[in-house]
Amino acid sequence: MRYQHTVGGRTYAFDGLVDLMARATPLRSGDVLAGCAASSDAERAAARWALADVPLSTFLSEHVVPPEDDDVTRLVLDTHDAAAFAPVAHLTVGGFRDWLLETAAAPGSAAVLTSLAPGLTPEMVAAVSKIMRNADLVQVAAATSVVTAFRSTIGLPGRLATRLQPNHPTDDPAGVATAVLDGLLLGCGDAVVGVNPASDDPATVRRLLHLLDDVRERYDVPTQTCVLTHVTTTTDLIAAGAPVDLVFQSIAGTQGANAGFGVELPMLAEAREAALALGRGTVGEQVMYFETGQGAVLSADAHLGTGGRPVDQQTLEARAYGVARAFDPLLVNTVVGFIGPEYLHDGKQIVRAGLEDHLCGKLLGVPMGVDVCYTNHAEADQDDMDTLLTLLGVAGCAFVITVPGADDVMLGYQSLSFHDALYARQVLGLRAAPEMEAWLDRVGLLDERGGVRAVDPATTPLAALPGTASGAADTRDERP
Amino acid sequence: MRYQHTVGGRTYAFDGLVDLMARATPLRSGDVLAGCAASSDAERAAARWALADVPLSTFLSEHVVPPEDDDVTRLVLDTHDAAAFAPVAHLTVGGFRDWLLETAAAPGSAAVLTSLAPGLTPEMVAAVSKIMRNADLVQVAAATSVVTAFRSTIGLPGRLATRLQPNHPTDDPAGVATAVLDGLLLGCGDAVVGVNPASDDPATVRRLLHLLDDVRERYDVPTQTCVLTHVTTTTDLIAAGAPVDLVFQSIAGTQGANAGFGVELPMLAEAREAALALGRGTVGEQVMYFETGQGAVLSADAHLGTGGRPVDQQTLEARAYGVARAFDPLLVNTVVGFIGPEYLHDGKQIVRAGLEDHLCGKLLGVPMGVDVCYTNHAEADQDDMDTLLTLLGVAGCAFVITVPGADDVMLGYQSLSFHDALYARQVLGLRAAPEMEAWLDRVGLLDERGGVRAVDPATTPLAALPGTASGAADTRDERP
Amino acid sequence: MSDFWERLRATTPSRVGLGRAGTALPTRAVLEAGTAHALARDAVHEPLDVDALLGPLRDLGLGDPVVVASAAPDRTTYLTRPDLGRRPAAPLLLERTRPDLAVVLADGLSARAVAAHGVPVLAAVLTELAAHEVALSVAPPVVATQSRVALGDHVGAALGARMVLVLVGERPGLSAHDSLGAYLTWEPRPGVADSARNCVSNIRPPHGLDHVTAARTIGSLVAGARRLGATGVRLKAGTTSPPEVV
Amino acid sequence: MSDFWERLRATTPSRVGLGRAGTALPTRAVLEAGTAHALARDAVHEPLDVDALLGPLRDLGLGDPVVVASAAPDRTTYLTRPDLGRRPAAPLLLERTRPDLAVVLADGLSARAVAAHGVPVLAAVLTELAAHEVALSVAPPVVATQSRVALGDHVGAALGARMVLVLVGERPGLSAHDSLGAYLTWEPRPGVADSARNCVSNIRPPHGLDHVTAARTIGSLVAGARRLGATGVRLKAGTTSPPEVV
Ligand code: B12
Ligand code: B12
Repeated sequence: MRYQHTVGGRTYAFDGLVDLMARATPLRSGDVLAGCAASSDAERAAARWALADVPLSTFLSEHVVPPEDDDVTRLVLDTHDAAAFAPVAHLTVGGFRDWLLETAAAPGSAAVLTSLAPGLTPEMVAAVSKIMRNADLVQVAAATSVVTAFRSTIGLPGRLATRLQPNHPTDDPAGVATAVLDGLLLGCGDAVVGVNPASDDPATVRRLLHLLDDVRERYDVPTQTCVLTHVTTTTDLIAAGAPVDLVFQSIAGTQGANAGFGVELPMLAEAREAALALGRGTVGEQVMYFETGQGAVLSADAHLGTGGRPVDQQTLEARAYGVARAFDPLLVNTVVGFIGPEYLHDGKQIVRAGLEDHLCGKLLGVPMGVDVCYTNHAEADQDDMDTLLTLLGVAGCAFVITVPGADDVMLGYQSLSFHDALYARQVLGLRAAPEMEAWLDRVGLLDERGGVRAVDPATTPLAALPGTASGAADTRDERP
Repeated sequence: MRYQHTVGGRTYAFDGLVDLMARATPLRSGDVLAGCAASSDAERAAARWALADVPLSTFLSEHVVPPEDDDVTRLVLDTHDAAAFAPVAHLTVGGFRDWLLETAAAPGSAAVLTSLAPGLTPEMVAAVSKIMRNADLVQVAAATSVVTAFRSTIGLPGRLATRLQPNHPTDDPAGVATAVLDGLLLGCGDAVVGVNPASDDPATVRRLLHLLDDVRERYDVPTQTCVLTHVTTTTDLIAAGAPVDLVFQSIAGTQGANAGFGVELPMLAEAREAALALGRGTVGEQVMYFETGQGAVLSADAHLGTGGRPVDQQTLEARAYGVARAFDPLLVNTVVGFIGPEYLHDGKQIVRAGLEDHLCGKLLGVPMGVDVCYTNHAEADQDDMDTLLTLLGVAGCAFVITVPGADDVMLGYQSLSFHDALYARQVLGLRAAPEMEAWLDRVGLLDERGGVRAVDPATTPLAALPGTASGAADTRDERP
Repeated sequence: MSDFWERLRATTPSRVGLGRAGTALPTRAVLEAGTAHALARDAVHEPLDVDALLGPLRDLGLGDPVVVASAAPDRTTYLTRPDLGRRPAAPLLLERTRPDLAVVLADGLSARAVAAHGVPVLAAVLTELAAHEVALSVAPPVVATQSRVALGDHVGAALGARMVLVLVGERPGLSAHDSLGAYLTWEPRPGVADSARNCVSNIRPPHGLDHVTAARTIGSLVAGARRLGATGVRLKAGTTSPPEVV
Repeated sequence: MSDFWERLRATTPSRVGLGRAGTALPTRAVLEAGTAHALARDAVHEPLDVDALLGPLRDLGLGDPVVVASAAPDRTTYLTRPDLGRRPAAPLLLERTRPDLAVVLADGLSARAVAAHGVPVLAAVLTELAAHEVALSVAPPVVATQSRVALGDHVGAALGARMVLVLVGERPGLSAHDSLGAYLTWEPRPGVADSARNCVSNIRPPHGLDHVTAARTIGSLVAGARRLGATGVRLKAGTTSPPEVV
């Protein structure tokens, strides 16, 4: 299909949905790199007008990435729920934006949007997000609700959970344990205590799995742990009897990009079955954890869609959520500023992308968190992160990533500090996951106003936690 | 005094407080223009370390703008309350930041900060804001409370008021009335219904004063009106019997800049006395309305301080609040992105400046609102405004400026739309000023959840409002 | 509902009665604003077609127009360095004829404004002055590029003019891309404060001031300035009546 | 309280136990982070001192090092155009000696990392391979500027190498400005997917991997790759044990 619109006396034509969606996207370095960005603000405006007129149903017939070549497209089409789609089937993209905002402002929006989710495709939500302002992205996201559970409940209204990310450059158990202690004392870790291992040695991964599991058990922390290694390693380790709560994998929006990550969809299904079989959840049974992020597909050179045209990175990102939801995840987060300035140039682009990703995930029914982050080669700073965190808090983000002092010493980027989560909870009146809140109270960390008490760590029951590490490290050789 | 600090093996020296404060400021085009910005991130970091070590009491003896040359400095020093200052008198700037954040996180912060305000000088609050992150600026501002009143009460916790700004390129009364109607139907105008007259013809100003007063009276709207003309014109019109609620004036942070605006401090005192004498307030007696904005002083070439060095624009802006508070204002707002990119280059700089201005005003005890705005020659867009508005809502901003569709057709810039205020109120659970809320209920505009009902205007009691304009216009010649 | 606003929309170019999508602006209004923003940004960067101005200016009979460039070499510099836009690129080689009035047509932030309204406003001002038999000498008009209001001070000073009238493109708004401002300054010389000028703004028919009304106000300011021996805060414009002197 | 953390701080370079100011980071921690950010940004832009590398590299006895520039002409372009950083500026004029292993020292995002750890790691790898009597031919080392990992594929392909080892500067973190990554790729040729490489990361004593441990892992990957006839997801590194093949 050709689309067109006239702005300022000039007519702009767009060759198919792929081109139209790319050019309707806010300016973004990754799309410039891919060669699909609008070449002027006027062209971008024209693309938005044309996109606003596209019927939502078009996305079911005109494909951004051809199903013949791509299992993500097939997955999305195969699982599309026409009945759920019915309430909005008659709308254009522009009409859908109005509908979403009307729904968001009315009582009962969460239920309406939850039942709509299976009827939406990634491309539909990507399209509507492109014509939404930041305020719209916040408001509609705040009106949706996606609740999941394993040992804690994630995504409840009025709650903001956190991943505690105790990474260490040499995977040193004592160092990891120290960071876990730091985070727990600051009330973090209710979404997951999740380490990225520096090494991909399965023995190292296993050692970390035991360490985290020991800490969790010993202190009875109502959360789940995860070592974010490749899915195949996790599957093997489950078979070998390692204590796996969650299966992690980085995923992306095309079959080619997933292949670049060494991932095929059946691997995810297989790993999920294996983890489910362990039956380790208490309040819920959702066992998958996915990370995504704009730019990964282009970085893997797997970003071409219909007609060999580059697909914009935000649409591709929304497709990753299409993958995620098929595996009933506990947690999904975009690592929004993680890769670098070639995909999101500065704080403004990161903030915008974070809000888009968050909304798109939630509209698709995915339990969305965000790694609010940036790298030192991007034009961004902690102020931008404060901004994005605050916006996401208002938008009802399920969880954020937190590391000691915002400094991930292994991955080489800045996420949020534990303190930042406390800030967001305080200024927005948000609370930790209910199970975690009860635990904080049990260990004497909860103050009267629902905040986290500043205590001398030596006086808390957690004081001995770093010792756990030597224990875990010692026992590793005894385990099978 | 010379200040210095070593960063990355290099020692940076700063010649006096003026230089130190400028170089500690986040990157800002206006400071680059003035030639006082840090020349690298490392130099900026060094300046922050050195500034953090400066005792607060230094600001009482080392002056950024010499009192000999400047009546703003004299005003600030003369009205400084040493007893109020005592609780923080022993602190450095860095220690003061910690103290503020501890206070903000503790119960009862509003009272503590309110009693502190008279002890603070503009330079102290500017200094501490420079070493605060965006999150700090939000959190501390949210903990302060400055409440004022005339016909409505401004600044109560949990409330967000709005100025309804019905500007018209030819000051056409019917056009102004139409915009007033539009705003009232969207629940705006509780801070003030305030027109900037395109013309400075006193007859035109008077006509607008009568129009606004007629509308307010006829519909019994519990708000104040204002025509934002030069203070001298207002004083004359009060003398001539025009219905003046509030005296408006643009002010800035140096005597020279105020002179460039044609303003001397006694003029403000005189105008205030005149307005107070009218006794038009109902729930309060605060009659002054000031606008400010970073860049105005440099634009007037009145920005040199001690030693002839350029003072950074944010410090100068804080000094404008020092002027404002001496006249017990009802409303003060920074028009943060108004002038253009030469002072605040892009969305990021505007957002940061908006948060700084807001906090600095509040810490000084000033009833702070913000005109969340940008111009078409700056690198900013409505997304940035959404971001700033949301942050300010969280920070407890007293009021924002609103115009139809965000488009000020006379001043040539974009502020917020009435809708934007509704957005902020909804996502943050904020409400209109109590008097306005009651009025909205009376006229059938308040919905069950505290929002503003979408109604057919023709069916509201306000439907006849635009007719008021012809009335007002017709009667103008009969009035003295 | 649309009918209700339809009638009222004639009273103002403001974006009134846009409707609602929940609490938000409807998609149509958002897209319109986005488009207008794109076009307004373009308008900022549009260069002044100087040549097209020269003929019509010459036809006013004030003598050969002179073209002056500010010290800002290009638009990007212009936007970040107002100081450069306020002074000429090179010393002004203007004949010191000590006219009563110097006139500068400056691109300012909207070349389109000067292109559309500069000459007609100036013509109307001349007519206005003539009609009221205000006898004053007017220097050959100056066209200034990448220019700010205060560049007029240099022009006025170089000519030895008693007053300078700067017709300058105001920054483009979302709807108003071609709005002209007129700034009148008594005894122009570098360093004049803005409080010592007067301003007539939003000249932009049909939505803003029409040329004749603007010229009438400017004319009354010119007359008032001569009576008062000053421009600025003390001089107030009256659109119809002669200016008040407070 | 400070004592409590003092002891633990030895276990990790992480910023643990920073204390609190209300819910916020104390001023000291905020200033430290700001300073670290400034320095990390500088580290990104620091150029590689190629000449300083050449002598020590030559001393490894692998032959004369070759210097190759990527197609990214400068740092700013490098940062926005990873595609250019992945390919050479000009066709590579390398002798096609079909070595078992080609080695590339690439500045990547931290020239400091390659400068500090490049040669020692390479030396340790050679020692490691020799110690395990792994007999393989190694091409003269290549130094690549403004380069990404995938530039190694071009180098490897030009040499006809069976494997290429790229030692590359990882992006500077807030605390880690000189962290080196080692990427091993079997049958390098333009277009290899990252899933077909292996990686040893965070080489940066004393906080990260030390050179000898890193070399041991790299050595075991090299050996494993030869056994498997591939690198990538299926090959897992073992730091101490020989690599598993899953
Ligand atoms: C940036 C990054 C990414 C980006 C790469 C995209 C990009 N354009 O840069 C993204 C987010 C896509 C990514 C994905 C993954 N990464 Co990664 N990544 C990094 C990181 C943070 C920085 C790398 C860097 O600075 N490179 C230097 C620059 C100059 O190189 P470049 O040419 O610009 O970028 C290339 C390399 O970074 C490489 N790369 C990136 N990650 C990985 C992972 C593996 C296993 C391999 C072989 C290559 C590789 O791909 C890039 C594009 O060609 C490192 C941590 C670190 N401190 O170095 C982890 C790191 C290298 N990644 C890691 C992992 C595990 C992964 C994943 C496998 C995660 C998962 N479970 O799915 C995926 C898949 C990688 C793949 N096979 O494609 C591990 C590797 C562990 C190991 N020893 O094998 C590291 C060390 C982090 C960690 N400990 O978790 N990663
Ligand atoms: C930007 C602006 C300002 C900025 C000027 C700083 C700057 N660097 O641009 C600031 C915020 C400081 C400002 C202040 C005021 N402004 Co003003 N300003 C404008 C605005 C929005 C745009 C001007 C423009 O585009 N100029 C074109 C560019 C190219 O010129 P420039 O050389 O870059 O900028 C110079 C002029 O803008 C001039 N200027 C700006 N405002 C005023 C006001 C007066 C009375 C004069 C004589 C000159 C003047 O000063 C600037 C620096 O030299 C206009 C509205 C409009 N649509 O034009 C109102 C406008 C010109 N301002 C107006 C007013 C009333 C004021 C104030 C007097 C408000 C007050 N009550 O205190 C003050 C004081 C002005 C002074 N005497 O110094 C009125 C003038 C009404 C009239 N007919 O006299 C206007 C029309 C807006 C309005 N209706 O309220 N203003």
